[in-house]
Amino acid sequence: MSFEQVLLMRNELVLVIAMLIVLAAEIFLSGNNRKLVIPIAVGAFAIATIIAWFPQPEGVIFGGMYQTDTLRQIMKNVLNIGVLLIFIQSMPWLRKPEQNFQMSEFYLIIIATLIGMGFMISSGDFLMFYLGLETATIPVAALAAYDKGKRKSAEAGIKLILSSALSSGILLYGLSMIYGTTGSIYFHEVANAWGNTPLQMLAVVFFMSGMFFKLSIVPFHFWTADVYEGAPVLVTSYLSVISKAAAAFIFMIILFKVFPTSIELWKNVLYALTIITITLGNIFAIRQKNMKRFLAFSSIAQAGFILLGIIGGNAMGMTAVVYFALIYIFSNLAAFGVVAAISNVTGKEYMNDYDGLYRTNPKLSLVMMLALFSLAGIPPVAGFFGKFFLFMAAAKSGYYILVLIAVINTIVSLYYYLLVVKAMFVNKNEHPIAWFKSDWATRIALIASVLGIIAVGLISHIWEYINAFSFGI
Amino acid sequence: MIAGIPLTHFLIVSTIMFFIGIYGFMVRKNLITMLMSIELILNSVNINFVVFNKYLYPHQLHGHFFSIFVIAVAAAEAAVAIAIIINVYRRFNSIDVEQASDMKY
Amino acid sequence: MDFSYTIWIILVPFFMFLLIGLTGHWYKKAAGLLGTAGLAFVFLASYYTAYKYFFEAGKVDGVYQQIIGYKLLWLSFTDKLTIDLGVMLDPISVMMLVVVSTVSFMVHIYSLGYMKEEAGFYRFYAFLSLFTFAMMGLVVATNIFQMYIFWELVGVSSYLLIGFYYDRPSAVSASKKAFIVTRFADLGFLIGILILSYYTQTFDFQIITSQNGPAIAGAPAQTFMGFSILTWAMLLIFMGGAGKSAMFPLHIWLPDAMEGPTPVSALIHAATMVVAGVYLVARLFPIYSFAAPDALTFIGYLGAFTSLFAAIIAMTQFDIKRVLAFSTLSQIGYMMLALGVSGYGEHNGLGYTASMFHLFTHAMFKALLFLGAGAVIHAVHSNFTYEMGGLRKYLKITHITFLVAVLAIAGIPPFAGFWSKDEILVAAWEHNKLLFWVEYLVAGITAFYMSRLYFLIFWNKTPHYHHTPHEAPLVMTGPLMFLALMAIFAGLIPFSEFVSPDLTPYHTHLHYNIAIPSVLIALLGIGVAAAFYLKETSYPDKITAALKGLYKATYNKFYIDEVYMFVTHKIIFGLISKPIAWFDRQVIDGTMNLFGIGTLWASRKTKGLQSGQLQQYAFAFVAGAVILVLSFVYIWA
Amino acid sequence: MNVVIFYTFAAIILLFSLLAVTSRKILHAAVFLLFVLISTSGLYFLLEYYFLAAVQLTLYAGGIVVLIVFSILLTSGIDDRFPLVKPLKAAASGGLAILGIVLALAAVLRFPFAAASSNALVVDMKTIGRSLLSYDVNGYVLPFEAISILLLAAMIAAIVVAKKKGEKQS
Amino acid sequence: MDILTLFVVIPTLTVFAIMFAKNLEQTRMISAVGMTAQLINAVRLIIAYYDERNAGNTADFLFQKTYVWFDSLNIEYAIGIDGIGVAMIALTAVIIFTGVFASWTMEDLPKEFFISLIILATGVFGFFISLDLFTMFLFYEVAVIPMYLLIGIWGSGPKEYSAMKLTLMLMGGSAVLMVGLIGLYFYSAPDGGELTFNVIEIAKVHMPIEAQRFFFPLTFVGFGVLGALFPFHTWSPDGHASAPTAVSMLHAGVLMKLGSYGAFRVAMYLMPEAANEMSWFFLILVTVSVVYGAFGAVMQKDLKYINAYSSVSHCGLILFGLLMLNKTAIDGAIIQMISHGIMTALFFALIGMIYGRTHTRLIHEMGGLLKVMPFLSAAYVIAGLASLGLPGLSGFVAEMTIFVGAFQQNDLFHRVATVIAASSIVITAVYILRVVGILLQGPIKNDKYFKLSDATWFERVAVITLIVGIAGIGMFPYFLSDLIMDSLHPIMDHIIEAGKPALSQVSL
Repeated sequence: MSFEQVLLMRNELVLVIAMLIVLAAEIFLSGNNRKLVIPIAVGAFAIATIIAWFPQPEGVIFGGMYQTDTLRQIMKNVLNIGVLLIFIQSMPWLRKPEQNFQMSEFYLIIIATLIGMGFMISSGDFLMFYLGLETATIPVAALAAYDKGKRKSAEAGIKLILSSALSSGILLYGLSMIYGTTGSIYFHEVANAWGNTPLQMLAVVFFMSGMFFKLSIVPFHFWTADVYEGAPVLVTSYLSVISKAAAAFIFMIILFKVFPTSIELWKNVLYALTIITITLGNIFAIRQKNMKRFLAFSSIAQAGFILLGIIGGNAMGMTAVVYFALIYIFSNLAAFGVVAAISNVTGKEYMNDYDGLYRTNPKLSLVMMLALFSLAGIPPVAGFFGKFFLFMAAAKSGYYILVLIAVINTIVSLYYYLLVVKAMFVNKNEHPIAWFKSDWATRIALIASVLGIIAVGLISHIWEYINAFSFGI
Repeated sequence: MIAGIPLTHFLIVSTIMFFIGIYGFMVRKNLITMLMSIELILNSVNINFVVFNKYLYPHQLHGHFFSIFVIAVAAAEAAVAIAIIINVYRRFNSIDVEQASDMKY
Repeated sequence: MDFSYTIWIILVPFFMFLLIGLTGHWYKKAAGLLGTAGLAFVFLASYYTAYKYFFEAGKVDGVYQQIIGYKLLWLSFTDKLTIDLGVMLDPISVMMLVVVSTVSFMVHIYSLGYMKEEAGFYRFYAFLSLFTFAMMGLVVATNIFQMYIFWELVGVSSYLLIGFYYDRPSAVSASKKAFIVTRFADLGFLIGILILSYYTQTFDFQIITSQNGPAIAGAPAQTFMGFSILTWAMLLIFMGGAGKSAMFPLHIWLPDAMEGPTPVSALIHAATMVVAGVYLVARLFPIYSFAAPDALTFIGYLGAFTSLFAAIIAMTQFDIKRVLAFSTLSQIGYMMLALGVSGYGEHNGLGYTASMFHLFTHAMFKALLFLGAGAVIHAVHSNFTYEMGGLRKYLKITHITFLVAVLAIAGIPPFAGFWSKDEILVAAWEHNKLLFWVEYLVAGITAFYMSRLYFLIFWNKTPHYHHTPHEAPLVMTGPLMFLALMAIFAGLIPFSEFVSPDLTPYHTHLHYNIAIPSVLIALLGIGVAAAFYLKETSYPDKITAALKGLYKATYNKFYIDEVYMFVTHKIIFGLISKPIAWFDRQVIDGTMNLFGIGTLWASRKTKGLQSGQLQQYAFAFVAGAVILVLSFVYIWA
Repeated sequence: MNVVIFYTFAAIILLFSLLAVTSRKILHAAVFLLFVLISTSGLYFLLEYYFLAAVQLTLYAGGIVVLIVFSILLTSGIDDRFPLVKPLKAAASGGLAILGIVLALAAVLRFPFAAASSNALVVDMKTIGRSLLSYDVNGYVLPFEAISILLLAAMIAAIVVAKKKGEKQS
Repeated sequence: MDILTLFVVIPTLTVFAIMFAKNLEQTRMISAVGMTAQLINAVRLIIAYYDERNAGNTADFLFQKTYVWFDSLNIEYAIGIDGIGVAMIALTAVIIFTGVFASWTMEDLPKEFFISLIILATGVFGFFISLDLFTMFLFYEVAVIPMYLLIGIWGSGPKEYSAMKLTLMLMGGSAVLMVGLIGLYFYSAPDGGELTFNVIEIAKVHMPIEAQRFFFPLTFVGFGVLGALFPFHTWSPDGHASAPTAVSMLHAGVLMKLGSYGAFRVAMYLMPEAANEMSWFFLILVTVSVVYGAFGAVMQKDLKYINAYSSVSHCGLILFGLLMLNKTAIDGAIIQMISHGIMTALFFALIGMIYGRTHTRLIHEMGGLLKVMPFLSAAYVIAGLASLGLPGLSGFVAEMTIFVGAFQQNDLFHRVATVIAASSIVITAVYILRVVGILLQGPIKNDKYFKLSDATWFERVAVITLIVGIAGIGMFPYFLSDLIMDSLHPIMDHIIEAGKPALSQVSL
């Protein structure tokens, strides 16, 4: 195994190095210098992100356990960008007094989980997949419980860790049956030996249940809202965009590569769950008053849309999912960024706190509006393109009725997104949130997100670039 | 050593154990006992892996190693979970899962 | 010969309308003179055209030609169905030019005096010009769609003029009523046009009325409910004419239209616009005559009925303008009747000629009557006969001219009405005896109520006037005198030399056997009226008392208005419009809202699912997985 | 002999699993869990995976159970008895679990597991060690590395949550 | 830059310029200048179009430009225009121009108001120049969504409710429409060519009838919601009643036309067989809505409600003409789009101006306005007369063309529908005259009203521009009709050709 081959893991390697740098900084900095850990971590991660962008060859190493190609690299880059935005947004939050003693941990855990996601996406066998999945999940529970002073945070932590343990247990049962019926854990061997006996189908269903948990698909979604609400805002945004996108990527890859012959089964399952998820996500989102919880349910509905891209099993769907994930990251991070900025300054997280926000903080309101429009899929912001292409992908395989149900649901979602817009722009408020100046980190992150929201849709090269490397069944 | 014991008997044991774990997870209100139920689940899965390996695919060690890694993950998971449980205990003065339901609807 | 200048007969009033309408408020008083000057041009041009047409250029080989003076493609629906705007000159259109321009010019002059105190003076003249424009466009229409266009325009100018005193609620509602009733009739006209044009694939009068044209020679064989499709079309077209010409039961707007200024009543609601329906039937006469005789018969009977009906009502009214309005109805009924009893060629076409003739004479004397009534109203500031009387002493010129007009309408020779009415009676005698007798009766009644009106105004008792009534100025009496001359001499025109359905002149002569009894009947009517009303007597009250129910019904115009009110307010508004508005808000919109409310309701109801209990989440999770297995592995695999 | 041993272990596993999730004393439950884990390791011995059995004993039965017992001691009274499970909840959960068992076993028992055709690998420490450090097919060095990151992250995570410092501000 | 793209660029630049405006004056001036430029550009377009046609260019669409956008999906920014589009663009330019003047006195968040308004207009312009269904749809939604803010922030009455209802219903329509468009895309190359959103390309292929049967209703209803298709019209009364003046103008004037234009250009043109087959069903709906809207307007008390219902009726007439599926009727329908656009814009402008003075829109609280504001009242009468189809004003031309065209369908079903629809002209007269009678005529009811002033200069600009439009079309319809008719030939040949076998089955 040559050095070049090892370099195929460049993304994970640079992340490990970044992690070690943070660790070292944590160890060697003390006293007043401790705050330096924040810029060091963000800087190190930024460099890692940039390095990961350089083109790299495709390849398979470790006997097929790790494989990389341009598409997976794109997926990882998408995640990196999102995490970078979160890191930038996190800077003011971590500097606050109550977080004083835990700065590096946040970065360490997130980078570690990101490495796990990297392994997961690049996995060539179920073992690496499983380990990546767990690496990406278990430490995040600690992050959810990061606000140790708060009951809700602790509750979020326990709900996340126990639910995810249960889900991975069920997923593992499925994996064990996959192994038992095929004799291998390598993707290509499993795919070759795959039949459609009840046991194998049961295994696939159990496997999918575990993934649905990560994707927050109804009825495996219940943890989502509670955890999102209880966790610190940035952790919530991390959970809602990064880990969800990563899970969607690998879920799609495994379905396409390992279980193409079971397409009838998983199509049916996805069909049913897409409808339930979008509908229920929307219905639950309507009544939410807490912004984080509201975005949680909206993200459940969004997950349902992601399934639309998967269900067709075609290359266009894969492109659409990756593309949508990128847009979704920008949109959701913009929304969460505003929520975080307001929450950091005022501690307010409820929708009616936002009444009249436009008159006092027009820029934040505009960012929020663009983000929500993007989530709702309204042109010319990118969300429109994302959703349109997802629908097209599903339609390509003939799922017109499903698409129809989904688009009708977008109306419900538009309703609740507009509720927030209404609060900010229309509602009158005696005591609106006073004007405040966001710090530069927040601003950079928000500007970057808004640029992303606008550019990703209009600039077709991004779509074309992803599309060039996508594959279907 | 395994002569005379059918594969399916192992699987029956592990499957029942799996669902006992799930049952426990659903009914035991104590957070620690819920964690214990998780351990039952993982353990049953391990049995599956190992038995499949031994009976059907003895020429390699996928199931065997998978079990080892699952055990390691289980340990990590338990560590984090217990840390959080203790945290919950501090906040709620209880480790009853039904108490930890500030967030709902 | 070039008649293309005739387009200016239409365009000049139109530009006057724009000019006065847009800029009139800057020079208010001069607007009247400006409008009158415009009309003077129209007047002269019309007479010039008439002269040229009848005496120089119109006849070729003894047959009058239909001359297209001007034509412009305005809109094309399909390759064949196109609307041209143009000027078609033929005997009746030229005659109408004369009628309209004469009366309009007189009214313009008259109004300089009558309307000079009004705030909306310039507006009045703008509208008058608009009306003249529309009416001229209507009469010279080259095709039925052009006619419809101007038809609507006269409708709207009528609306604007009736509602001239827009701060009077009664005027507002009268104008509304006039417009809506005629609009309803026009719907029939429109549908008639649609049907006709579909089968003929043309709007052009010359083509559809030609003997071997698509309407007559190639009439479609389709029938609908027993009548040929063309009969239906012609009946529907007639419905438009009936609306404008206020035939029963669409007559209800006309008496109310008297809310407008009196000169307007003279011009629009007596002399010109209301006869448009007659003109329409005359214009399409060949089709009625050849392809839809049933429709023509219907027109005749309807005309007779209306004329009788209106005459009866006229006997009981006290508002002088209303009496005149009902008399107008009655006279238009005459004209319709005349058309209904007309044949096509030679002497058979007498009814047609008589109708046009009567139209012509009626325009003159009826305008005279209205303008005279205007002078009276101007003098006493009231419309009601019981506030008048003995005015012959104060209003000498008005008195004389009014008397002339009354005699003319009563059919006393040698006044104009006698001649035209005589021809109608002859035509009726030759074709339909029943209608003939009805007309005899109506002639008597007409003489009665017109004389009644005359006596009530100029004789009878003299009430106490607040101001001594005085004669109107010359601008008002001048037109009266001119029209009186017309009312005296117009009857002497040998009409059949000019107007006939087949465009071929023929000779007519007086039928003494019909004329003498009719004069006697008229004299009888006048005599009775004189007996009743020359002096204040008690006869009218006695008769009224004797015929109480009948009188009341007649006085209330047979409650037709009430029926309409019931239909519009109770049924259209109450039973259709309001329920629809309610239905839309509650049911349709309610359904849409229900989706929203339902979603919110579902959201509230499902709240309990997200219970915050981790173990319930786990249960859902496991149940989800198990159900998926059950459904997709076992049941639908 | 081995058959008897197997069924004994199986019986122990099932019985004590059930007891572990039904016992009303938490410490008892932990002990029952320990029995289950030990019996499982016995099964691994039976299957001749001695290394795995050892790991099971030390890491699982040893490490995790001790961790659990400690946390029990930290958070619960020894003599606390759990209240009875609400019947509806128990019935629903139990019913679901039984349905799950039925469905799973129906699938498992119908699957035609083909007996091994190839020769069994001798599972000694050398093989295990070589596999664990091999980066070829059937080598496990990458998972080995990956799990180290997991363990490191989990350690940090556990410390973050368990550290008491943050509390003082609240 | 090509002339069509300018229609999107000018408003976009205007929006950016407004962002940097310092005060109200500048905001107004920038908007006015920008929209005047747009109007001039529209005039330029008309001239260029005629030049091109006179030079013998007989292509269906002129000024075509195609820029590939999403290569792999074959999505293009494809623009081009025919006579119908030219007419619609001229209409839009006029209305946005007057809309700016009608909102001259907007003082609450003026920058945001003008920005939203002009974004809306950008969407409309983009829609009309697009030949690619994707960009068309994109612009369509861009045109719809600012409505929410415009009504929600600057509206009156139950504005939040109305804004939400309007937005949700319209976006609901567009959602359904989206499925239709996607369907069109995937059936755009049945012979295995490259899939495309390009209207011209799709028109060339023959879509399987089963697919048409599924996608035609979706597309038609999707557009129809915006075109106030019964029973999806209920957003209209509430929305219009709550919207600020310029928004009502633009919305009723132009945006609702997007619906009918799309229904024609996309649904009927691209799926002609289904259009022929299913037109009877929608014809029933629109015939109902024509009469129903008119009756609904009769007893309303609020000026805007009256106008909203009248729009339902008139827009129903547009769809009615379209569904008649012959050249004349469709020609009429398109003239009606223009006519109703200007007319209703005038109405809403006047209502806004009257409301700005009397602070009420309830007709019974007002009266005798002719006395105190003769200019506005006269303009209102003119608008009313145009609405009830007075010859010489635009409404007449449109309605007559529709009815004459509709009557060319030789079967009882279409005939009866035509007669029913035509009867709406009487009901229209009823409600228009009722309003005129109560509102403008009669004595002045409120002493305060004696002090009211007549129109200001910017209001006069707006009103006169629109009246000139109405009268221009009404008096010289030939040019417009000809412009449209020329462009209709290829479309109608396509649709009628497709209908030939189907028609015999459907005729009742």
